[in-house]
Amino acid sequence: MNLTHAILAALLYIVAAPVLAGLLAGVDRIISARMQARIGPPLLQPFYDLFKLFQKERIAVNKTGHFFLLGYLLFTIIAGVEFFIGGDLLIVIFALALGSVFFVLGAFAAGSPYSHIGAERELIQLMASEPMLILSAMGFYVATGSFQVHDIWSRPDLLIVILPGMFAGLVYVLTIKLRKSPFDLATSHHAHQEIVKGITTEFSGPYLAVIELAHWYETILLLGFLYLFFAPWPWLAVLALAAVYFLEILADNTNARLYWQWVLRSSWIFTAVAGAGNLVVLYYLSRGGTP
Amino acid sequence: MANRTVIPFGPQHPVLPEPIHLDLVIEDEHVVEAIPSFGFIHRGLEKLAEKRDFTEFTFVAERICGICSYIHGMGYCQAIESVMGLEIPERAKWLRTMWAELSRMHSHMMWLGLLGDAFGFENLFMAFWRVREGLLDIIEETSGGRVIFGAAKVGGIRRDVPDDLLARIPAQLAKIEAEMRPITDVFRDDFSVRQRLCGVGVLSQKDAYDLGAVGPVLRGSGVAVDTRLEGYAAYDRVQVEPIVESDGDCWARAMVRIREVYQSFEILKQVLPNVPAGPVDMKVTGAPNGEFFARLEQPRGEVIYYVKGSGKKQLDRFRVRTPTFANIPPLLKMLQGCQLADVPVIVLTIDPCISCAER
Amino acid sequence: MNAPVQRYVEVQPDALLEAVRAQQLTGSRLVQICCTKLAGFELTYSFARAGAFDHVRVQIPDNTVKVPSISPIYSCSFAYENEIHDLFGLSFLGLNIDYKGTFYKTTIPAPMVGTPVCGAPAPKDKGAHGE
Amino acid sequence: MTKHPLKMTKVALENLFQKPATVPYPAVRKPVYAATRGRIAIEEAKCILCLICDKKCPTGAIKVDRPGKTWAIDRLLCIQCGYCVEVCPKKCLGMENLYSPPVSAKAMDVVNVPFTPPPPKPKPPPASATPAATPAPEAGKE
Repeated sequence: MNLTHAILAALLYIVAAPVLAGLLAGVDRIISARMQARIGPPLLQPFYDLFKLFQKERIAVNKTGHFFLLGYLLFTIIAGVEFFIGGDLLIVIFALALGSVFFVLGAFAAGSPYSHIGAERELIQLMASEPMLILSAMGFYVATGSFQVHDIWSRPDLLIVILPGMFAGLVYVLTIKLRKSPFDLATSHHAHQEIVKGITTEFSGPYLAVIELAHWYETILLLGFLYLFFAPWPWLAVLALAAVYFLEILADNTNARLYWQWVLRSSWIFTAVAGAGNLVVLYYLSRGGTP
Repeated sequence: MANRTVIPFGPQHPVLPEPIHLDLVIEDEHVVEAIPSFGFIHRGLEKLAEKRDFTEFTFVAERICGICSYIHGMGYCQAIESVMGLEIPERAKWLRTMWAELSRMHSHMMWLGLLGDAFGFENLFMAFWRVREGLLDIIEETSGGRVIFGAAKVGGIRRDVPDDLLARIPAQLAKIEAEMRPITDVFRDDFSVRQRLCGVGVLSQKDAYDLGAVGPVLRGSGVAVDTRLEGYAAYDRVQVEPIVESDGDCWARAMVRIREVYQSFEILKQVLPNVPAGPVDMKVTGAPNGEFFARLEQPRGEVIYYVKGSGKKQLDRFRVRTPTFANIPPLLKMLQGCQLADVPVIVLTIDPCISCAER
Repeated sequence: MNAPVQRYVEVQPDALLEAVRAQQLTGSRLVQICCTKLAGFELTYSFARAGAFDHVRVQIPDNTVKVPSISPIYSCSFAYENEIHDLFGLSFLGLNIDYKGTFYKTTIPAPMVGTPVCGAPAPKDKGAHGE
Repeated sequence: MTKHPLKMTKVALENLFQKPATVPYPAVRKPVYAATRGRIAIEEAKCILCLICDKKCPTGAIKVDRPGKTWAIDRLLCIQCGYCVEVCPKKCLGMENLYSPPVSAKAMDVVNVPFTPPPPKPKPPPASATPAATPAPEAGKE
């Protein structure tokens, strides 16, 4: 990928990701509402919410927290850009993790106990989801011999066939990353938790919008991750992603929030069984395959 | 060593939409002690009784609480009637029973939804509230109000319900019952729900009794006390069995309420066809002179109305002991040793109505 | 009606704990404590068990007299006793959890004593003006 | 009593393919019932300014001005109990089953009453006439 292409891809991601994710959030809210037998908001409601948040008064409990939030947004965008220009998968994962750490630090910066509890919950969620993300990078490497996203998506064979466990594992932690029940410990998009969610307690108007925006960038990046499994067949990929997202919404609407212990334990077990298991099988297959 | 922190819980923070403040002493995510504070919205309603005409005070009594409103009004009237020795008409007694049960059902349904919300199950919350709408429609059609019935009156009831309407209600109730089955099954069977409720906030049978718990909290811990058995209104002529669960945890309390809703359907099946014809109120002359403690079963538990009059239009003393008030000491017991994430759920399982606890 | 007959047992303040303990021995639970301002204060402790609903009643001449707390017998009585302390200004001896007047944070101390606070004239015959 | 961990999934999927239970308020409104307590209305032609509703209103929402010949109600204070309707001797008050429209400021709804009280004492209305007949000045209730 040459430089012009890279810059174009980066710009496209920066501009299109929030639009796409916002629309997705709108669809999410309508489907959620229908599952709850409600009419639900209009499709563009997430955008209305975002613009409204940007217009709200800035009340700062602690300015440092805001700095960290910008870090969250910035590093999430960097992770996304790195991914969509076909860069190094490891850098993507680390930048994404760094972004989340900034978010946690932002919440820790305020003195409120709620904010601290929320930040601790978010850290636990990071601990639960990060191993699977790193493992998936290893899976891609073993399968394709490269950490470069560009190399991975330009391969002609369908990676889902050899990495089904990785895919399942990623879908599992996607529930954590998308903040869906039963794994919505630190924050969620449920009507009641909109105000109550711990980690964002001490942030106001525009900063909440920044968090939402960063979350949107993150969502598109994670869906991009899943896209890699189906890269040669774009239509199948779109269908699979839609199915995955629908399952996430369904899970959100049919589960209670579980304890953090449960989230951590189950996601690690799932990572170990599906992710690491897949890796081991793949490793032996590739060893056995090469003469 | 374990790190102790104090987490302030409520009332400004909307974790729990009730004006109670709990200082939670936390040791590694476990609650060691909970210290409540009240008095954020104390309204002095008991004092207000000393300046209102005793018949007019019915309106105030009905507004002690927004959810168990009807039984508050009815209990107040019952206390006054007992002091004055009034025997109200039969039709009024049966209609009171009907409304009391409708009120219990809608309160329990609301609570079940709120409990779902407390553990982050948004869909369950919406589902119960949706089904509850059907009950509110019946209430509105019969009494004119959706949550504040406005139907209580010293000496009977304020409005009659036409017989053709009474004949239509059973079909509506049957529809609601059918809609309810699948979602109450969720409470009973769903994996994630059971994870959050079973074994959480256990209150032993002895503690429940000794600490003066009432209503579903007491029955959830295996004590069969139900004030409806005392047979006020028309309860002496319908079949009422106390609903008892033995586990004493949050799940048991939820089960008690679910089964009570179904029990209310059964009670209404006995009540509706048996409402006798006749007048619904009687003329009340004079003023109460004497005292009486009336006990009724509210959705939240046993409630006490004390009325003392000395032959004047204004009462000397009116007191109501709401079930939430009696359930506070057991709540503090339940909270000890629970996880932080369980606090909203446990607080909710006493069905707190702090506003009505602070008359 | 199959409601039990309500019995009132009038006791002296120093015999209160004894009467309450007698109730506990019968296996009753504490239903409520009610304070009424008459010439003095009338405290009614209600107890219920299957088929019985009893009231133990004491007269407290004025709020300088300390009332023995029944919280050693019924530990849940702290809620009622703190309430009575905050609304009527009575003090209790030996309270297990004493809020020291912060249970209800009212603007007027002991608002339930004396004339109605809302502005309407009180019934004339009540000689109960705020202490 | 079988354990079925996915009960809610069935409910959610059923809901997804059914008509929503909610209505797009305020474009569509729920039907009201004949008994619904909505708002107090007055037939001013029948009113005799007897002040009973003013005296009996539990929240003091109704203010009747005899010399000024007006009947007024504070819609935000009114609790829709319908007590005034019950006590009105001329049955000129009624409970409409429509709700009061939303307002952005507190205001009294004032109605001019055409009734002219006869110069001597007006004929006392039947029920609890004594307090109403005495032309009490605006009782400062609260």
